[in-house]
Amino acid sequence: MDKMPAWADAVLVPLISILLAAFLSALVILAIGENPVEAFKLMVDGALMRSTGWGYTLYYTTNFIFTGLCVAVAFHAKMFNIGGEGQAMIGGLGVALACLFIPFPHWSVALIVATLAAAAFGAAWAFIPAWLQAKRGSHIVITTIMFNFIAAALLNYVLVNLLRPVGAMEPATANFPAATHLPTFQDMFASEGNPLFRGSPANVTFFLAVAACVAFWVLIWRTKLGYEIRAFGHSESAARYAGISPVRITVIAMLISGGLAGMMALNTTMGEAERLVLNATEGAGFIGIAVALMGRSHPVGVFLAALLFGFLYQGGAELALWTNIPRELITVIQALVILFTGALDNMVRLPLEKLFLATRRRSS
Amino acid sequence: DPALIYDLGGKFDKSFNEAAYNGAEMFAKETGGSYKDIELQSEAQREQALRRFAEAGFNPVVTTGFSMSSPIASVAADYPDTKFVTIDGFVDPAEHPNVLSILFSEHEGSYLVGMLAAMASKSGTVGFVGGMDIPLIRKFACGYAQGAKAVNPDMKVISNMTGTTPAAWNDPVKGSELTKAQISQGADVVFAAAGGTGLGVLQTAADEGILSVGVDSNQNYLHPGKVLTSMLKRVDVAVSEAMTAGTELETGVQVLGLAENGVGYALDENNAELITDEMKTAVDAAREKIVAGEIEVHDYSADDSCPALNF
Amino acid sequence: MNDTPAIELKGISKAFGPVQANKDISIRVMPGTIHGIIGENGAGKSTLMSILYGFYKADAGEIWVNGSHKDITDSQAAISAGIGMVFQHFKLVQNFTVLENIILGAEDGPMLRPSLARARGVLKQLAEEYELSVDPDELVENLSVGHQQRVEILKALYRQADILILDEPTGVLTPAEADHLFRILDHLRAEGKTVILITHKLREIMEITDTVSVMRRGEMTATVKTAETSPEQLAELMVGRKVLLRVDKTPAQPGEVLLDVQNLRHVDDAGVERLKGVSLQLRAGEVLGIAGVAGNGQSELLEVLGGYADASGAVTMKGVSLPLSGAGADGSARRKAGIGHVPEDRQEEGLIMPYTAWENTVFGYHRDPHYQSGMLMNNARIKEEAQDKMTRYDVRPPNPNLAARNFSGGNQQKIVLAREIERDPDVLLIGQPTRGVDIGAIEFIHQEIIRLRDKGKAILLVSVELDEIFSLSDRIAVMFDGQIMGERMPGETDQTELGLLMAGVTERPEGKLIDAVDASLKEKEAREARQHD
Amino acid sequence: MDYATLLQVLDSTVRLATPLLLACLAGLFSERAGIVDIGLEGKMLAAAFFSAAIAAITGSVWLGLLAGIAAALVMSGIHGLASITFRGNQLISGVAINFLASGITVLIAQDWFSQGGRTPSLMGGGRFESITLPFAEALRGVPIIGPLYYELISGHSILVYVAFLMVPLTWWILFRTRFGLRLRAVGEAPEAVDTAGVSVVGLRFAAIAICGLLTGLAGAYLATGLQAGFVREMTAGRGYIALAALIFAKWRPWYALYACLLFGLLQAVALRYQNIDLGGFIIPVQVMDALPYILTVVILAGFVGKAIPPRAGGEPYVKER
Ligand SMILES: Nc1ncnc2c1ncn2[C@@H]1O[C@H](COP(=O)(O)OP(=O)(O)OP(=O)(O)O)[C@@H](O)[C@H]1O
Ligand SMILES: Nc1ncnc2c1ncn2[C@@H]1O[C@H](COP(=O)(O)OP(=O)(O)OP(=O)(O)O)[C@@H](O)[C@H]1O
Ligand SMILES: [Mg+2]
Ligand SMILES: [Mg+2]
Repeated sequence: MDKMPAWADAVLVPLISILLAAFLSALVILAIGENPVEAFKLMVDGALMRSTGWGYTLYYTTNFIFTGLCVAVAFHAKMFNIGGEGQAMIGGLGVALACLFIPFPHWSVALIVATLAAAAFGAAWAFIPAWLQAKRGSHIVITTIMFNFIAAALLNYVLVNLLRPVGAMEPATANFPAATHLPTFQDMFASEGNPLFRGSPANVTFFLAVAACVAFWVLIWRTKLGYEIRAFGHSESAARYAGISPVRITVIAMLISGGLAGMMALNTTMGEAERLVLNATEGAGFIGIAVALMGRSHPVGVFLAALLFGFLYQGGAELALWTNIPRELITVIQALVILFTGALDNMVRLPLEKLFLATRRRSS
Repeated sequence: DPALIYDLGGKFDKSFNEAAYNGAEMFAKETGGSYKDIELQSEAQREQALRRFAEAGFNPVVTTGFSMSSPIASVAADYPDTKFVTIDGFVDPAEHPNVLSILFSEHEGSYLVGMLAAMASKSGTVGFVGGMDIPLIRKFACGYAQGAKAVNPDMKVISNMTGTTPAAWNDPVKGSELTKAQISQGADVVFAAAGGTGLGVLQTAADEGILSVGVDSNQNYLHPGKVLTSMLKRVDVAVSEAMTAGTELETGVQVLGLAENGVGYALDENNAELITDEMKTAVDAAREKIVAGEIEVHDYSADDSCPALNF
Repeated sequence: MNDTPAIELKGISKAFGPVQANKDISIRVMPGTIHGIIGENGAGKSTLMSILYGFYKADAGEIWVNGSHKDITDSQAAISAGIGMVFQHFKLVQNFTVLENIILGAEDGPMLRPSLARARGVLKQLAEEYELSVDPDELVENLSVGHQQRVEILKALYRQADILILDEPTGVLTPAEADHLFRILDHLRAEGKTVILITHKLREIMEITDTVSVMRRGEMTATVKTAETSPEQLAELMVGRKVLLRVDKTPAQPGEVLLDVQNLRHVDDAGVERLKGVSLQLRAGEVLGIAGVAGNGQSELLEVLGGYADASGAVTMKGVSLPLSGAGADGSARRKAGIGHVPEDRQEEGLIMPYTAWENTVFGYHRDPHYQSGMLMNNARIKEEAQDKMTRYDVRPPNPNLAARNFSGGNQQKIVLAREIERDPDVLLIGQPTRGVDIGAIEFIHQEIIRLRDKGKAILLVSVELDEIFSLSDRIAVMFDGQIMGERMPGETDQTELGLLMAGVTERPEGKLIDAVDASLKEKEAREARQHD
Repeated sequence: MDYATLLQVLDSTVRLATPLLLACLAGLFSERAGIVDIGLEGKMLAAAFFSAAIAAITGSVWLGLLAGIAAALVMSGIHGLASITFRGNQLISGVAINFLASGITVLIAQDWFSQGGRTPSLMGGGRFESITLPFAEALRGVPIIGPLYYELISGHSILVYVAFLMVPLTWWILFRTRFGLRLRAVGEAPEAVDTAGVSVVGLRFAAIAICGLLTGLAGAYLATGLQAGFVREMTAGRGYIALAALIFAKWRPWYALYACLLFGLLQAVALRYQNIDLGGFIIPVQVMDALPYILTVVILAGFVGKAIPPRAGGEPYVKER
């Protein structure tokens, strides 16, 4: 018998946690002398009330779905992959190499190859920490953090010294050839009379992200590999008993995780910038942690949480655009969301459990 | 009204973006006009801010930082009636007639402060602390080294970059350590072209009793009597002029060098005692020669190489 | 005789979430007695004692000590009321020395040095008085379980406990060590101290206690004078029906050798050699029981044979040699070779606790193509078969969608047994089949094991319960310190002989048994300590 | 490399190692008590900001120091609330603290000073000045020893000496006092501490309070000792390096000193020798920059052997499920 119905655990607890975070955020906004209600209105207006706003919201959402799934798959194997950031950076390198050096006939072919490249590069970057964890017991939290720093240095070296077009100022690659440009929502949905999603960066990778959610669900709950990953995550000793190799699962889970992080780069690099810039990831790897936590490592949850963070990002951008609220406010809100949904969720759960138990006792 | 978009470094970086801000304020004060500005928070926002401002009717839309050039290139055609300005960036005027690219000849200004540094140096060694290692900063360093060596071919120029990530713009601790390292290698004048990191450089130079050279804005006031001079990059003037011109702004490409007073060195009451007449004469002479084309200062970004310095 | 109870509990209730572990429990324990508490697993014995010791807080009820009401909110309060407790799972800091463990929480002042010095003296005294000698400077992790238990008792005595609670103290002891412990308890009783003893072994209850209380499903069902009761009556009070305390079986009909193990050696992660050349043969149609005190290599033997610990030596199954390390040495390869395995620890190994029962019924066999449909797992088929197995093994409740952690220990064990036995393996490895299982379920499990044997399968049974070994085995091998000390036929040996073998003593000693056992254990500890360096 | 240069590099090492050392010891107290803390970075950052901000406002570095410590203590309190009181995930709480510090510092800085998330530069009494130890001037001329004493040992800010004194002090507290015994025990086996009648929660809060104090010192040193003011993200990953050093040091105080000195040395060398030229092959600056991180991985992979963390680390102490 469980203490609380599953729906309460999956919906009610995160919901209350988010409300608490929102309440504290409102206090912060008040403290810096702005009006929280106005701010919230601005955010909603900018992020959800116009198709362009949605175009941005979904663009960020796409990033967070990938990094959220990245963290979630590692969570299922009981690993904490803080390296999504670095894996996404290196994934971007894979995308850039594919787009720059392979003459593609059509964007669809380019997308397939670039996806493979992104996943392969991201996975490769996750491999060393995974292998070290599996074989040498090196703490994966620390090694993946280190690999974020190393990825930044590597990407910098590559961009500055190898891929930057001669004479260009910016540490970025040349623009990708037109054949690799992905259709944006504007290309897909706008018509002459109805300029939907004008100029917004959301593009086909969003659908790829949704597909990744579905694939994730199938993998984790419908295949024997998923069965083994979850089993390993719940109990390493039991996994060993069942003949599930800890080394194999650790490495495979991290490869999938890194691959998903790498795929995030498709959205930023191929879909939006159409070239590889230095800070294409912009902390999305870290946001993925919050997304996975809030989403309870379930693809539906990850999707919803990614949407929430996409809203926060786009709404926050609008906020910064039209008010004097510094952009760091969004960082603070994120921190509060992570704190309440991730670390302090017992604060909400324990009283709720008591409540449910009490009502159940009374009714029985 | 005009609008201004700062680069990721942020509005108050005490150098580049702050100069743009000062320019906008200058415009507001002189003309009584008002303007809108925003600090970016992410890459995707670049295009977003451009579009939102253009749609809201702001004109011209002024942007700082070379990273804005490609977003402008992709946005400009959608808003033919809006004029865009990219400072430090370059957008092909043939393709986008409504864009003004403003470029500075930082190497020329750096050349002058390099000379001043060399003349002020007693040890025969001067230092350079760059922010993030990108071509633009190498351009500064290269001009600086050329200037220093023009004074004395045996001049030793130590050059360090703070880092390889954007965090390098904001690591005064590292700037400070680099300065100390350069001091121990004999440097007694240090030029910081490093954004927020430069504050650490200037601070340490002041603490350790050597001279420093500021960048972009006039930073002489930060440590009066201890900052030899600042390499001015008149972003403020450029911004102010663009805003004042308003919708009448002439587009195309502007290269602002010594001749256009786009770059230069700062002389005010804070460093008056540090710059002797002799030094001033020499530098001003060099300035004339550069303007006249008699001295050619090599531009690192032209061919990614520097005759006076190894990176 | 003083008739103020040393301990009186009134109306104690305690719930863990939805589980009502203690329900309105009242009990009186008289001073200067040994009071036994028995009950099935999960009856709430440990919970009750933990409440008395201030480890858990009761939802309702009162605690009276020596006639006065005590508000025991934490262990500090219990300690100052003169209560000491030796938990089922020891509460020791493994990488502290004995001395450090003793003074922890009972230091004399803010500096350690004087406390350690005083404790050393007191410890020496206690050791002499109660025959409880341990090396004060040894790290606890280097001590045998028996000696760790001594440290726990010393901890209580150091805090001058008058009332000592022992929660299943003999589960980890050799028979000789258990005898020794009982002599200590006798001694304590003679000094006027009060002892509360929780145990599953009715024999022990009959042997040493003055009074015994029986618990069932969180309630106190009876308290009787030991002299006025019998094991049969106690068993019935515990389970609520008549229980067969013996196993009915016919003599074994051993067939061909199925599993042949030669000179097996295994070194654990810490570099300690856990198996030191084990050889044995297992025939079709027999149960080979491995007796031994926990920690003498039986677990490792099962792990190696089960395929998830590397070893050297040779193992052949029906004449085919099995790899002992590297590729092919894993659980699924062993299962393919026809070796099933009921692990010692169902919660840590045999089951994935958050998985549903149906998911658990294929754990280890989930790669079998039978359970796949294309790329995916055939969950419908798995569920269907799970339902069937659960009904036939009388798993309660027979709901395959419940998570494993929601079943009681005995029912969890049945799920594991159902899974392993239904695969019809030629060889079944079984570790501690009835640990933490109530008497009723024990009956069922024992029958299943014998049924499998009678089908001509070979069974390797590892158990620390000598009674179980005796009643199930057709042959008994005793393990000590990574070696097989000897093999006996159940009819030709007795508990004393096996007990000595379990302590590594191969010949019946002249003097006191416990001294021989102690000497043998000391030698083993010294060996291990040497290996650690 | 001549002697003077060597001294310079070592001098720089000491300065760079100091914040690492303070943070590392902070982590040591926390993790020895069973609370994993990847929020060291955030605590330092918060402390750096508040120490600089209050020093800038009041002109007193000591008030600044107190404010920095208070800020780090508040962060510790949040961590404690999440991971001790509500038994949440310690890693997640740490991540949240890092985000929180990174946002809130700039937000408040902007609100108070309007200098783009920076504090004003600290002047005079707003900073920790370097201390010249007795006889430093007098001994300066003595060969070898003189410069060593003058350059390397003398001439640091008070917090540097505090940091180095913290090493033996930490050792003494951990291994010679009752508090230390209990602290170590609660990180190994909280149930043993609990049943011995000592409060697990109390001990753990005490440990993270010490952690807050030390990260407070570390942050204050960054902003008011090493630098003259706060800039956004000025900790620049030092909290993570401190964590790596802690693992490298196997959670022991003296080893922590050596590990931090090693990382400090690496940074000092990387700062001083960029683009090392190995006979024609130039090691790019990015390699030097990444070197401390690469080395950390290498060390974790091989040289520390298996670093066995405190056994109860990372897990909340749950009695009743
Ligand atoms: N810490 C805990 N959290 C939640 N439930 C618990 C806890 N401890 C015990 N329980 C539950 O309370 C009930 C009583 O457990 P308890 O350990 O007291 O039984 P016991 O009689 O000591 O059994 P055993 O013979 O196995 O020692 C069981 O159902 C158990 O699952
Ligand atoms: N648990 C099992 N019980 C019985 N037979 C099994 C079991 N697992 C596998 N087999 C048999 O062994 C063959 C090979 O097993 P293997 O473990 O390689 O499975 P697999 O599905 O090919 O794995 P993977 O998907 O990793 O390639 C299977 O096709 C099946 O016939
Ligand atoms: Mg585009
Ligand atoms: Mg019990």
